[in-house]
Amino acid sequence: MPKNDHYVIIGNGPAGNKAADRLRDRDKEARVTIISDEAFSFYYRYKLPDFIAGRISEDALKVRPYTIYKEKNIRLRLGQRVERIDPDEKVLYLKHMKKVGYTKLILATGGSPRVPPSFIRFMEYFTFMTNYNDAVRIRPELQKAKDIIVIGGDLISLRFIKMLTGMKKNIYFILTRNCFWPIELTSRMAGKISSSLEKKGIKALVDTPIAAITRQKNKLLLETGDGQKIRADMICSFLGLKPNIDFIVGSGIDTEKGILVNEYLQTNYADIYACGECAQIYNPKLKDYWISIGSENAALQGETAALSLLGAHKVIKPVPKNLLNVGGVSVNTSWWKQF
Amino acid sequence: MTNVDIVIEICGSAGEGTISAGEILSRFMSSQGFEIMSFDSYPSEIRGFGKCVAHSRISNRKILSPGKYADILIALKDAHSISQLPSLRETGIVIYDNKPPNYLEEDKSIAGWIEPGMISYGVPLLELAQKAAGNSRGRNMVAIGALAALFQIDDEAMKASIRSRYAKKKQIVIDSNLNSFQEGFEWSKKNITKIDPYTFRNVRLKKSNKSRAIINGNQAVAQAALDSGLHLYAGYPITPATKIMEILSKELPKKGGIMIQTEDEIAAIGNVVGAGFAGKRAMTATSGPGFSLMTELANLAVMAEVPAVIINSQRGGPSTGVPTKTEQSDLNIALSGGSGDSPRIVIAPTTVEECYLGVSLALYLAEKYQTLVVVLLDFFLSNSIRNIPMPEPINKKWLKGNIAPTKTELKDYKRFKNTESGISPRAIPGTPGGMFVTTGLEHSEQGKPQYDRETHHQMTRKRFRKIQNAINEAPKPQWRGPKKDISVGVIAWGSTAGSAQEAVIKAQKEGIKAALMSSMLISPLPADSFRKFSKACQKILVPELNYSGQFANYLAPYLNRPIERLNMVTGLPMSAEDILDKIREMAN
Amino acid sequence: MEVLKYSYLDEKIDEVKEQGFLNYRTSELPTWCPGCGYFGITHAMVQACDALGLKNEEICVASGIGCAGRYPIFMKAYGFHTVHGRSIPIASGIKLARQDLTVFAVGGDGDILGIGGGHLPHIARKNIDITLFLFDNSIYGLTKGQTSPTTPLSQVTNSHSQGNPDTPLRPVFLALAHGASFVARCYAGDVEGMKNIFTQAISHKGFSFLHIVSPCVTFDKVNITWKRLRENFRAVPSVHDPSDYRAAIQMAEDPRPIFGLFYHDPSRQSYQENLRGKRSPENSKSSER
Amino acid sequence: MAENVPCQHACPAQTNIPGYIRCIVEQRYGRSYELNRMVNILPGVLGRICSRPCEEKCRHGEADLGQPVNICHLKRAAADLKSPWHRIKENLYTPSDKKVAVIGAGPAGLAAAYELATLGHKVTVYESQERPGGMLMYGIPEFRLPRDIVTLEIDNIIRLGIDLKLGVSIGKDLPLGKLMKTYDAVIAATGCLHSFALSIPGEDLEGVYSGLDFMMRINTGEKPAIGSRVAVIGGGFTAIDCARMAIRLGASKVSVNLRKTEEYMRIDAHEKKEAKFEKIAIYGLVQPVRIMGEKGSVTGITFERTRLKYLAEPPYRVAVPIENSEFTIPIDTVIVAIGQYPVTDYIKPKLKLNGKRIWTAPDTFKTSVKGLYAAGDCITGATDVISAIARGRKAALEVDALFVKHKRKKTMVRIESSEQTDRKRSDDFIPRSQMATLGPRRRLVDITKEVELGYDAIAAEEEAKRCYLCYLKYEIDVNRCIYCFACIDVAPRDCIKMIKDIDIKKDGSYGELVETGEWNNVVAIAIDNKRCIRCGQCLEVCPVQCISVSKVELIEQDMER
Repeated sequence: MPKNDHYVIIGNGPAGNKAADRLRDRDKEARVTIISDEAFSFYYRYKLPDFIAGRISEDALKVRPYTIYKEKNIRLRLGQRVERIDPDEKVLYLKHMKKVGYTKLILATGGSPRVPPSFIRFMEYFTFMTNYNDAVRIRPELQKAKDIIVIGGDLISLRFIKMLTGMKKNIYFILTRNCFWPIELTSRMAGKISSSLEKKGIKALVDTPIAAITRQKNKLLLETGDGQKIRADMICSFLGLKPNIDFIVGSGIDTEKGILVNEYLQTNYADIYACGECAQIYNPKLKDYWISIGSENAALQGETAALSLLGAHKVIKPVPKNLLNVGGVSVNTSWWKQF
Repeated sequence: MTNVDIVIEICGSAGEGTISAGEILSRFMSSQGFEIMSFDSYPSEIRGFGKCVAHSRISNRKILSPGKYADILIALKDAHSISQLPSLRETGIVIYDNKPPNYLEEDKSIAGWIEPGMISYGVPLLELAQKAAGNSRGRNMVAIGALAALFQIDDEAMKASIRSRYAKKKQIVIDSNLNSFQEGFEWSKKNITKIDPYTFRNVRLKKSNKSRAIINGNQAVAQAALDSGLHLYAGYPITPATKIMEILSKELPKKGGIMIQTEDEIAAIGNVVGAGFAGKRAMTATSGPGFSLMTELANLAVMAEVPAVIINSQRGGPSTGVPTKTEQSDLNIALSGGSGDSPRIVIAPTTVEECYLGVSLALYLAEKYQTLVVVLLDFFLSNSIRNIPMPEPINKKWLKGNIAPTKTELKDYKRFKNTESGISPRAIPGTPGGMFVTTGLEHSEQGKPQYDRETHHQMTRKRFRKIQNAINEAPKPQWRGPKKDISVGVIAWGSTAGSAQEAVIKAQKEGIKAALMSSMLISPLPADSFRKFSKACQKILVPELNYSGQFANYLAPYLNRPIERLNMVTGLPMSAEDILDKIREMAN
Repeated sequence: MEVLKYSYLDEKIDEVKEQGFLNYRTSELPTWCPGCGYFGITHAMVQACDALGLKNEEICVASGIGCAGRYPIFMKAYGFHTVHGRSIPIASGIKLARQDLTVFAVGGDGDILGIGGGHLPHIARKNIDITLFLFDNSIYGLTKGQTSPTTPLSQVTNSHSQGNPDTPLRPVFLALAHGASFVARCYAGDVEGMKNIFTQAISHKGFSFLHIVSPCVTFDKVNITWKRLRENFRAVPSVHDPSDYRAAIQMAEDPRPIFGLFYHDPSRQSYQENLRGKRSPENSKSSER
Repeated sequence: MAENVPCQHACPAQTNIPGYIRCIVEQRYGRSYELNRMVNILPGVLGRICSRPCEEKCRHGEADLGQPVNICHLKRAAADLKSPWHRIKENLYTPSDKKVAVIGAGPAGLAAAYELATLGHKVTVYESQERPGGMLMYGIPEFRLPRDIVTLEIDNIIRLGIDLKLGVSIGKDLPLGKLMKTYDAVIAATGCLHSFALSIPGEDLEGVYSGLDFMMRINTGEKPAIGSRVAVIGGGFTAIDCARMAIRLGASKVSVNLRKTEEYMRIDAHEKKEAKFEKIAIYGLVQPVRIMGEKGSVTGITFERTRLKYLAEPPYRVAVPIENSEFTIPIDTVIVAIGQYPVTDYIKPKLKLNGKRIWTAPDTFKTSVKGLYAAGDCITGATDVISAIARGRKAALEVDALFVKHKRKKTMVRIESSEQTDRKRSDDFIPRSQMATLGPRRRLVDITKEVELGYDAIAAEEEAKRCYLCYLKYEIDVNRCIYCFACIDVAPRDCIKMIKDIDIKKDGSYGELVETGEWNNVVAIAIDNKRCIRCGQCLEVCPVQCISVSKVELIEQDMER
C-alpha cells in the first residue's frame, strides 16, 4: 500500500474510535483522521444522565484522554462538520469550506434524535438529550424544572427517568411503543415497563396519543388524545435514534434507513465503509436488513469495518444476545429488526 | 649619495592654498623620483579660518606610513600652526611669515612657540606674494619657493611642474603662481642662511619613474572604476569622498558612462542599486554619515541580491563627527550596518595600490556575488597621495562577473535558485524569458515574497554562503615577518597596516620578533589565515583608529584568544611610532 | 429555444485574448483588498503596455513599500520591489544604466510624497525618462490606516483620532512646480482614460508624473470613496492646451478632482539627452521658471 | 438559459416562474395568474397538484442555500388571491375553416383544444366520461384538488367555443375512422387508463385493488371496502394518493412498499412529508412475491428483500431481490399502484406502438396514421399533469403548423435591461413558509376537505420574496471591469469567478466557466449565472459600476413568414 494512504473516519463514537485504533494498529504508515462535528472528546453516552444530574464530572464522561490520539498518531478533527461527500472524487466537504481527501472512508456517524412524523409539529416544545451538547444545554434547565414529561421508551430514557427520580422530580412518562425505533415494544413489554415504573411513583401512560402542546406562561401544557391535561416544565423526547445520513443521501452512496452496506460493512463504493448506528446491514442469516444500537455493537462493527477496509474481508456477525434488564424487562440491544 | 626621509607639513587656513601647495610639492617630488606619501587634513569649512594641513612624507625609500612627526612645518597661518607644533619633531624646522600684516601677540605668533632645538626661518610670505601677484593668494607659492630654496630643490623643474599643474587655468593664474614661487625662492636664497641638515640634493633615486603614477586613494578608486567598466556613478558630495565624484564626472562620460549627482545619498545608492539591477556596474562613494543614510538601500542590495558598490571613506564619527579627520570607525556599520542579518563583502585596502585593486575587485565581486560590496577607505587613504607603480591591467576575468542563466534555466527561471554555491544565475533586464521580481522582502527562489521559516532560514543561509567563496578570489592576506615563534603579532587593517608594517620592521631591527598580518578582504574574513598567524604568535596586537576596537572585536571570536588593542581617535593616521611603542611594551 | 448564455462573454474573452494585456501579468493574484482602486490602475497599466507593444523583458518596474509597492509582483516584467520611498532613485538608476529599457516607478502617496518626497523635485528637474505612477489613496494602507501626506485635513485616521491636523499636499501642483515635463491626474475607476494617459506618459521622453487618485476601500470610508469620486469626477476641459503651463497650474490649484492631462512639454530635453551634450537653455521652457 | 433559470427549464411547460413570483411580490396576482396561463391553462389546479419538478431544481434549494421556494404554493396563491373580477387575457387569432377533434378531455386534451381554439380552429372534444378533466376529475383525490377549481378552469377553456361532447367513447360509440374523415386532424389524448399488474400469485383475491381503479371508484362516489391493514405497492403519486385515501377510509396501518428506497421515489418531498404526517409508513427494499389469501380474500403478503444494484449504462440503480429473504406480513388490503399504460385498442388499423404506448414521430406528435396526432400520457406513459399540458399544447401547435404550413409561434428570448435587482440580500434568509394544513383529525372528519389551506397575501409575499429571480442575468462588462475582486469578496458563494475561458461543448453550446487562479490567465471576472443567486451584492460594491442586470425571459412571438 502506498504510504500516503489517508483513512478518514467520520464520527468520534465507539465505532469510529475502534476503527481508528484498529487501522492504526495494522497500518503504521497511513494517516488516520477522525472527523466529528461534536467538539467534545469521545465519551460514554449512557453516562449523560448522570452528568446532567451533576453526579459525575465532565472528565468522568470521557472514555479516554486526548493524549492517546497524539500517541497513536490519529488526527482528531473535532467540531468539524462534514457537509458533503463526493465519492467519485474521494473528497469530503466540510462545513467551514474545507476539503479533505481520503483514500478510504469509514462512516460512523451514529444516530441523531428521531422524531416520528406525527410528532413533528410538536418538535419545538421537545427537549432532546442525545449528545454532550444537549446535556450541557439542558443541565441548568433541568435543575430548575419540577414537572417533567418524558416521551419515548428507549434505554437511555429509562436511565434518564432513573436519574430524575433520584432528583425528586415530578415525572410523567408517555411510553410510545412504536418509538422504540427500529422495533416496537410488544404490549406485554410495554405493560411490564409501565407497571414497574409506576411502582416507583412515576405516572406512566402507555400509547397515549398527544393532541396538542401549547405554551402557557412558563409551563407547557400537553393535552392527550383522551383529554388529559398535563402541565410540565420540560418535555423530554426519547424517541430513539435515526441514522445520521442526511448529508450522505444523494451523494451516490446507497441509503435506505441507514447506509446500506454488505456483510463486510462495505457500501456500494469499494473504498467507503459504514459501521455503527448509521449502518444498515443485510444479514443473510437473519434474512433482513439490520441496524444495531449500543456501543458494544458499534465498537465491534468499527473493528470489522477497519479490518475489511484493510483487506481482511471480515464478515460482521450478530453478537450474542445482549440482554439488558430495564425496569424488569429484558431488552435485546444487539440487533433490532426493522419491521 | 644620501638617503632622505623628510616629512613636510604645510599648515594654514582654509582657502589659503595650503592643500594645493602640498599637492604641488608632493607631485613634484614624486615626479623627481621620490617616494611620497602625503595627505591633507582640512576643516569642513571652505573659507574662513579652518585649519588645513598638507602633510607629505618624502623619501627615496619605500614609505609605509605617513610619519608621526613633521620635520618641516610651513606655517601659513600662525594660529593654526601653533596647534600643529606638537607634531613637529623636536629638531624640526618652521618656516613662517615673518612680516604679517598685523602684529601678533607673543602667544599668537608661532615664533613664540618654537621650542629650543627647533629651527625657524622667517619669510615675508604675504609681502612677497603681494609683490609677485598683487594679492595675498600666492603665499603658498612663496612658501614653496622658500622651501625649494632652502632644501635644494630644482627650481626650474618645479616651475615646470607648477606650470603644468595650472595648465588649464588662465595665463594670469599661471604667471602669478610662478612669480610667487620665484619671489619666495629668490628671497630665501638671498636672505636665509641654512643651518639645518635637510636637503634633497644628491639623493639616490630610482632610475625611471615613468611607469609610476602619482595618485591618491580617491584617484586610485576613480581610476579603478573607470578601468573596470563602471557605467554609473551616483554620488552626493561628502568629504572625503567627493574627489572621486569630481574625477568621474570628468572621466566617466568619456567612456560612455554617466556620473549623476543626486539629491542625497539615498538617491545615490538608489541609482546604484537600480543600475546594478539593470545589469550595469555602478557605484557610489561616501563617508560615514552618507553611509548611514545608505544602509537601508544597501541592505536592499543584500536582500534583493543586486550588485552595489559603496566606497566609504571613513572620517571621524559618530554623526557628522569630525568630517576632515581620519578614523577607522565605520567598520561595524560596514560589516553589519542595517537591519537584520545582512552579509556583505567588505574590502579595506591598506594602500593606494590596493585602493585600485580593491575597487576593481569590489566591482567584480559585487557583480558576481550579486551583493553589496563596501570598500572602506579612510580620510587618510583617500587623500594620501602616493607615488605608486602603474597598476597592473585589471584581471580580465574581473571585468565580467555576472553569471547569466542558461536557456534551460530560463525555462523555469528561478532568480534566487538556492544553488550549492549560493550564487543564482542572474538575468539582466532585457533578457527574454528572464522576468522576475526581486524584493526587499524575504522571498522564494522565484522572488515571490514568502515568509515561512524554512524559506527565511534557507535564503539567509544562501546569502551568507554565497560570499564565502570571495575569500578565494581576493588577494591572500599578507603575512610579513617571521612565520613562527613570533612574540608580538600585529594584525592591522586599512591604512593602519602601513604604519604597523613600519613598526614591525623597526621592532625587528630592535630585536623583537614581531610580525604583521593584514588582509584587504575583511568580510568574509579569511579566518584560516588569521588563525594560522595567531597560532604562531605569543601575543596579538590590533592597532586601529577607533575607540572601541571594532576590528579586534570582529576578530576576537575567530581567534578566540586575548587580543591587545591599540586604539587612537586623534583624527590623525596611526603612526608607526605609536605601534612600535606598544610592540615594545608587549614584548617586555 | 435559442442558445443564449455567455455569448457576450465569449466574444469578450476572445477580444481580451486578442488584446494580449494578459501577457503583462504574472500568475500571482494581486493581494490588495477587493475593490481597491489599484486594480484599476494595474489594469490600465498593462493595457497601456499592450497598446504600446512593449516587450516584457524591456520593462522594468521599481516600486517602494506599501500597497502600491506590491505592484511589480503582479506585472510580468523585470520588477524591483525596493524599500520605502526609494522607487524613484532606483528607477532612475535603472534608466540611467539602460537607456533601452522602459522604466516605471511605482509608489503610493506615503512612498512618493512622504518618506520619498525628497526625490520628487529632483527627478522632475532632472527629467530622467521614467514614468512615475503615484498610486494615491491618501492613506497609509499597509500599516493600517494612518495619515498620509495627502490625507484630507481633519480626516480621522488611526494616527489622528481627532482628525488630521496637516494640510494635504497637492501632488499635481507640486509636480508642476518642480518642473515635471508631463503631469497628469487620473482616476482609478476610469480604465479607458488611464490607459490613454498612461500610453502618452510612457511614450513621453522625459519624466512623466502620473497622479492617480484611488480610494482606499478599507481605511477611508468617508472622504475619498468610489462613490464620491464617481460623483465629483471632472475631466480636464477639452479646450485645455496641455502645453499651457499657467493654465495647468491654475487647474492644479482647483480643489475639485479634475482628471486628465494637465501639462505636457515634449520639447524639454530628458536628462540623458542633456548628458549627451545637447544642453541648450533655449530649448527648455523650464529655464524660464 | 437552462442553467440560468433552472426552475423554468425544469418545468415541462417552461412556465415563467420568476416572472409570476415577482408579480406576487408586486401584488399583481392577476398578472401572475395570466403569466402562468400563457403556457399552462390550469394554474389553479397545478398550484395544488403539480409534481413540482421546478422546486427540485430551485436554486434556493442548492447546498448551503436553504430550501427551495414554494413555487407551487405561490402558483396557487396567485390563483387564490387574484380578484374575483379578474380579466382573462386571450390571444385570439383569426378563425380558420379547419376542424380538429380531440379525443379525451384530460389535461393534455384540454390544453390542445384550448391552443387550437385560440389559433382560430374549430375544435370538438370527445370525452368518454360524464365530466371533463380526466385524471383531474377521477384520478386525484378531492382532498388534494377541490373539484370546483377544476370545473372553473375547464369552463374557462370551453368558453372559447370548444364543442365538448361528453359520454362519447371513441371506438365504442363512434369509430375513429369516421372522426378521421370528418375532421382535418385528430389528436388522441386518451391518457393511461390501464393499470399494470404485479403478475404474482394472489392478485385476483378480494381486497386487491389497482391504484387507478381504487381512486376512480372513490371519485365517482363509490366507497371501496378496505381493511385496517393496507399495503400499497409502488411509489408514485397514485400510490401515495391511495395510501392517504386508505387512511381516510378508516385503515389504521397503511404502508407504502418500495422495491428501491425512498430516495428513488418519483414524488416530491412535499407529498412524502404529508403522507408521513398521516402516519403512512414507507418501507424500502421490498418486493412482493405473492399475496396470501384465505377464502378468496387477502390475509397477508409475502415480500422478499431486495438490494440495490448499480447499472453503469445508463447510470442507474435497480432493485435486485435477495435470495431466501422472504418474509410475510398480515394484511387486509393490497393496492397495486405500480403504473399505468394507455388504451389503444380503439384505434384501427393498428398503430405503431412504443411498448404499450402510442408511438409518435419525434417532436411532431404525428402517429403512424396520417392525420392522427397523439399527446399526453398516451404517448409517454403516466406522467404528471404539467407534462401532459405541455405536450397537449405542443401537439396543438404541430397541428396548427400543418394547416398554416409553418409554425406560427416561436420562442424568443427577450432581454430587458434592468436598473434594479428587485430584491434585498436579507430576502435570502427568509425561511420557507409552510402552508397551513388541516389537523390530522379534521382530515378524517371530511375526507373531501382540502388538506392544504393556501397562503394569505402576507405569507405569499414573504414566500415570493424568497425567489432569487433567476431570470435576472448579472453580467460584468469586461471593458469597464478593473479586476478588483470587490464583487468576488462580497459574493455569497462561488458565483463570481476569475476565468480564463468558457468551455464550448461539442454541440456548440457553452459549458462551464474555466476558472483560474493565475493572474496572467485571468481573462475576465465573470458571474456564473448558474451559481448566482441574484443577491445584488456585487452590484452594490462594484466601484466602476460595470455590472449590469438584465431581465432575460422566454417569450412567445408570432413568427412572420
